[in-house]
Amino acid sequence: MKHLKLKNPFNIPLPVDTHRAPEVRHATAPPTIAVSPSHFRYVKPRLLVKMLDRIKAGTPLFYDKRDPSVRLLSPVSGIVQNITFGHRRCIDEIVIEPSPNGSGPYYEPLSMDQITRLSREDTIELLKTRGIWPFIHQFPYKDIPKTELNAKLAIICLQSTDPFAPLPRVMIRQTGTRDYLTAALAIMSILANEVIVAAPVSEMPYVNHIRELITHSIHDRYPASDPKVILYQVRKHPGQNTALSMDIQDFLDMGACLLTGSMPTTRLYRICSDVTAPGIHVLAQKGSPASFLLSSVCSDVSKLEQKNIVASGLFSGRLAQIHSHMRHFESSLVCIDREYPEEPFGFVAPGFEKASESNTFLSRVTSRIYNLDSTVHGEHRPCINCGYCQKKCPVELFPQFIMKACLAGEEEEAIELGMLDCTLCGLCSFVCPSKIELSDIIEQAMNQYYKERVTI
Amino acid sequence: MKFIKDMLDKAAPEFAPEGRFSRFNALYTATRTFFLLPSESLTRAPFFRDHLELKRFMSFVILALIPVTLFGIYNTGLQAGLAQDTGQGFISNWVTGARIVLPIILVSYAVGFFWEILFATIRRHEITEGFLVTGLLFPLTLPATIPLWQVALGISFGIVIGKEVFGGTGRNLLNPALTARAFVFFSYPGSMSGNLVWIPSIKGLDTAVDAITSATPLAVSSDQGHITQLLADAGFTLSNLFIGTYPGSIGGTTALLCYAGGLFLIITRIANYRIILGGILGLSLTAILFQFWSDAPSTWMSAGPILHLISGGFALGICFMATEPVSAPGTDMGRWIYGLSIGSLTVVLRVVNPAYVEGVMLAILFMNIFAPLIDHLTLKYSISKRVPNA
Amino acid sequence: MLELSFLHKDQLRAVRFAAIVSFISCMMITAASSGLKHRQLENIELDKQKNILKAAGLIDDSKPVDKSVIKSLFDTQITHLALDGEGQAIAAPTPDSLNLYLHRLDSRIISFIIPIDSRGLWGKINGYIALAADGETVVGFSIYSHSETPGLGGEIEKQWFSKNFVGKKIVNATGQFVSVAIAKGKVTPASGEVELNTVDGISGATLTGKYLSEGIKIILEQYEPVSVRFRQGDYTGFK
Amino acid sequence: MQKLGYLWDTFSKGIFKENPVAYQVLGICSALAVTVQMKTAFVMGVALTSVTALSNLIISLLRKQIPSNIRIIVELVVIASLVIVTDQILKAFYYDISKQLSVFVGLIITNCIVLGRAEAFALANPPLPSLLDGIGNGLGYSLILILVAFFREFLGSGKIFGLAVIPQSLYDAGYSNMGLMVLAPGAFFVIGFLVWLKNCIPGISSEQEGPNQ
Repeated sequence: MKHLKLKNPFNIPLPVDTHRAPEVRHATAPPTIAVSPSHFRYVKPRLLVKMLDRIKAGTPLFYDKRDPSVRLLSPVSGIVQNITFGHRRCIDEIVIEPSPNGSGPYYEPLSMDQITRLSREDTIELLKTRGIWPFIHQFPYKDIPKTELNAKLAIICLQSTDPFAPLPRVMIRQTGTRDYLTAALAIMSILANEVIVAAPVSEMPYVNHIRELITHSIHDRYPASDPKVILYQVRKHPGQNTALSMDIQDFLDMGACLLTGSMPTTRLYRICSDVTAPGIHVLAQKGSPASFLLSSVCSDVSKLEQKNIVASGLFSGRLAQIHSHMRHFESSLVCIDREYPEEPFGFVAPGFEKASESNTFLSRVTSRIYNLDSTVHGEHRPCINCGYCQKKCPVELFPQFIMKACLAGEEEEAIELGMLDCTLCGLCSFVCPSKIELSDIIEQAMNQYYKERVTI
Repeated sequence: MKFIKDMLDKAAPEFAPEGRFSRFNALYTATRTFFLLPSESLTRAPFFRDHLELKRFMSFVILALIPVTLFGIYNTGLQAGLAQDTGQGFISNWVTGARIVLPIILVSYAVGFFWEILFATIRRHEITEGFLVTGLLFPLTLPATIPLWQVALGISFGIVIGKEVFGGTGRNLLNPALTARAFVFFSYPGSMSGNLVWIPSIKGLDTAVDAITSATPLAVSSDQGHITQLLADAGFTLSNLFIGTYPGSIGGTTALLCYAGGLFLIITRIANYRIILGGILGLSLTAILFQFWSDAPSTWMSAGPILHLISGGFALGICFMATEPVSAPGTDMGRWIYGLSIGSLTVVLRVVNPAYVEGVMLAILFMNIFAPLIDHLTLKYSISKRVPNA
Repeated sequence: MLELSFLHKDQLRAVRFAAIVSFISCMMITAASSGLKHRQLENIELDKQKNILKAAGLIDDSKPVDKSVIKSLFDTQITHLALDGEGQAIAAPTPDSLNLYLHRLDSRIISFIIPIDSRGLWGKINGYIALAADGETVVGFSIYSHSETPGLGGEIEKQWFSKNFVGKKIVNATGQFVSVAIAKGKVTPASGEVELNTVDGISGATLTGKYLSEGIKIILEQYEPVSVRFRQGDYTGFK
Repeated sequence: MQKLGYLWDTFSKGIFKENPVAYQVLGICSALAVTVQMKTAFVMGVALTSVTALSNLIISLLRKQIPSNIRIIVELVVIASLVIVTDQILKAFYYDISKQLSVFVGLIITNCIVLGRAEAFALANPPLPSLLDGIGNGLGYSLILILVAFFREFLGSGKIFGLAVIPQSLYDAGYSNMGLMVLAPGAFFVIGFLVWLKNCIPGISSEQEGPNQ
């Protein structure tokens, strides 16, 4: 097993769950669940259901206009209660009210033997009919993979990128995990020449029984578990840039679906009602509402409305409205203070209580966990070329130069500088003293480039 | 604090877009954020931002400069007293120094601030903090006898030509403080060089600042003897060159406090250590090389690295001027090259060039011009080491 | 006639056109050059005369001086001599001969003027220095071309600097030749320089002063035989 | 009427909208060298204006005869002859100024403005507009030159056209001349500053519809 060193990790201490086996709560059935087409990057959805349709689990909800064979299936049976639209009339959520006695779709289970003998075409066909194909990412854009693609590399990390994601030890502990993992790995090795399975060093003692499946150990700190960071560390030639990857829970679900014949309908979420605490694992329906998940860990949800609720991590997630539903790839909810007082003479205050990477704050000398808050801490200013962003880039880019190239519309220069390697980890935006939205600017430029130049 | 907050809140509507003074919004924002650090809530990822912001970034440079400034004030008073045998004494040195130096700093800040506000108002952007550093750095590079109108003209040139014509902070090619100094240096050489400018006369203080003859260490030269001996004869021992109790520019004499400030900036990571270390290394290596080849023991060519390090404002230049990030290269390798070149050019200018012996300023400005080229080449190099991404 | 048939018709036309244009231009330039030559030479001469007169203290450059005044002053009061290495006047100038200008008023020699050709910090410095008939007192000094830094070394062309020289001696108290030196700063009794042989320097332009001092010394050394004769009152050959 | 308007446009374009120095950044070299004093700048402006005007006129007259394969050479011969004659005249009648202008009169030959106008305008237009275009561009050049020289002489020597305008009392009070303006970089700064001002002030600049769009 090889260890991958992370060059520029996030160094502010975050709460770590030290329990050997953290508690997992099971949430009862949520009132509604939702599927979000706009959550799937680049997909041009064409709806297949309308309001008040009665649907079954496994009914296609929409397909991708770019490739009609890519469809997303409903995880539950029920009634389409609402379809909401967001910015530019993109479909935000398809809200479904689950019926209590709905049963999942049933496919023919496959044995390990059958799986290993599958051809490439059959595998793709299988994944498409069972609605798993859209859950696979293809780099560098994290789009749904093209059917004709012959990937050189696939990267699976036992932990999601998000620092608050559910811990691998909780997922691996569940029954059948080892078999699911083996089956999913077999499928993956049909799609890609080489499969990398990585796990954080801190989780190694807890995943001993699957140790021989793990090929690489990685750093504990954010963003070491980002598959794109791993790709940057292991890749040898440009052909590997189009590597595949999957979220670990989707990956296990894929194994389960093949071996048992039914797609799991639940997902493990980690809910932190306070950033200074490690949070609680909750097993709930896929696409549950945020308020429903929060109520399972916190008695008074209305109090949390004072805070920003962030879905899927502090660095690359989205601001979740309390009544909105969890999106497919999201697996955590973090509540963080929305306000920070206007500090008198804050620019020279010694700063004993501040979570910061800067040595100008005295809190740097201790390693306590400080409260985080979701404010800008300053004002937007022009880039002063201080180079802090490149000190935080996990893939050793020069974010300030890429940002300037992007703003100047110099796409080719940005790509030459390695823009497509960007993992969108957000650390450059986090650290920038001029409060420039570097990550956002680069993401937009990347998306625009992909939409205008690569896909037509 | 509450009182100030109330007052600012009350004034806010007047400066809002539809208020009476909406044009001067930049001024209002600058005042408000000086007292109260703003903290707007985030709506996009990452949902957590570092507490470090530009005001703090710049104020730490000022913190590092405060000892240098205080020493400059004291030393000005001390030198004036020493030269004229009047009013020597710890307190009176401070008083005399403050009477000479503070007006220079005040004029620099006031005039510079005027331009900042003017451009911020016309261009409708915020007043940037970088000026706070420029406004203090510039006076520190001047001799104490500088006429105040030249200070005003110099800082105007530094801000307008050195910065605003390029589009303001973040786009300037040159360090504005050094641009200002270079302007005064070439425009009014009579008040910036020679041996008449370094010590102000106390007697003339009430009318106009007059001057008394004295040389700077870099101007020491003779036909025979060794440079160390010549310097000692002229009253420049190693220890007073290091501490800075000799006539020179206000902040440039004290190598000790400049390097201490540089160390502080390195520890707080406000300044990039590569530039400072590179500069010291480049200067030492070149000085050793010249010393090795020198056949003129009486000139600075054979002075050796220690003397070069502690004299002629090199410490101030490399710790505070060269480390200004906007005009320095943005890559780590580039910063090493930049620092090394500044150090080495400084010695070359001091030793080879007979006219402008104070070589740090020219070395830094020269390398400022080359910073984009260094960036370009080092970026090309580091890209060539990567696996291509497309 | 030259055989041009190998050329294309267009080429032939081009050659013919070029020839005509060149011919016309040549004629024009030749006409301008020869027609104006006299005036140009006169101008060059006049410029030189003006500088010499300035050094001799006959005209003041701060006001424009009329051409005819310069001409008549020069013609009546200044004589040009070519000297050999020993300071003897020779009939016709040779490439190595020294140039000397005598300022005479009513056949009495008032001063003699020596051209200065010195090194400066950035380039050459050219001018004239005038010595009185006693062969040791400077009566005038002027610089007409240099490339020193304005405000620093450039001050050498200013009147205050030239006036410094007036009255200084090129010999010391015992009559030995020492030339005139430019001090580092102001000449004060305390600075240790001999006031008689030193002029105030320019603050901040030590090097220009140093090079100019050296230049003046070299030139005056060359002319020392002449100066010696003047000191001894031996005016033979100068009358 | 329309004809007059066209002629006026041809003439004024070179002075303001497409000023050769400020807009096209041509002829910078001599602009640096001869602008220490307004007198030299003025004479240089006159010299260049007359050379540009005459060369434009002559080339325009010859435009139908000039064989295209040797047109640059012919243009150069015409310009060079005019420049040499100008230089000779200056040497004969304005010796002092010609000494200060030194080689820069001779270098009018290589001044891009002259050849540029001959190539771009005179070769394709009738004599009268060409003459006006030449004068216009020459005046545009002179305008910038005199403006630059004004700042340089006023700030650098305290004089305008050689006359001291800053009273001695001001010098006594501590004022001194700006040495930078006498050095060549001073001209760079002034020209750069003028170009910046020109680009900032809408109306006199054609930057809006300039090459960027």
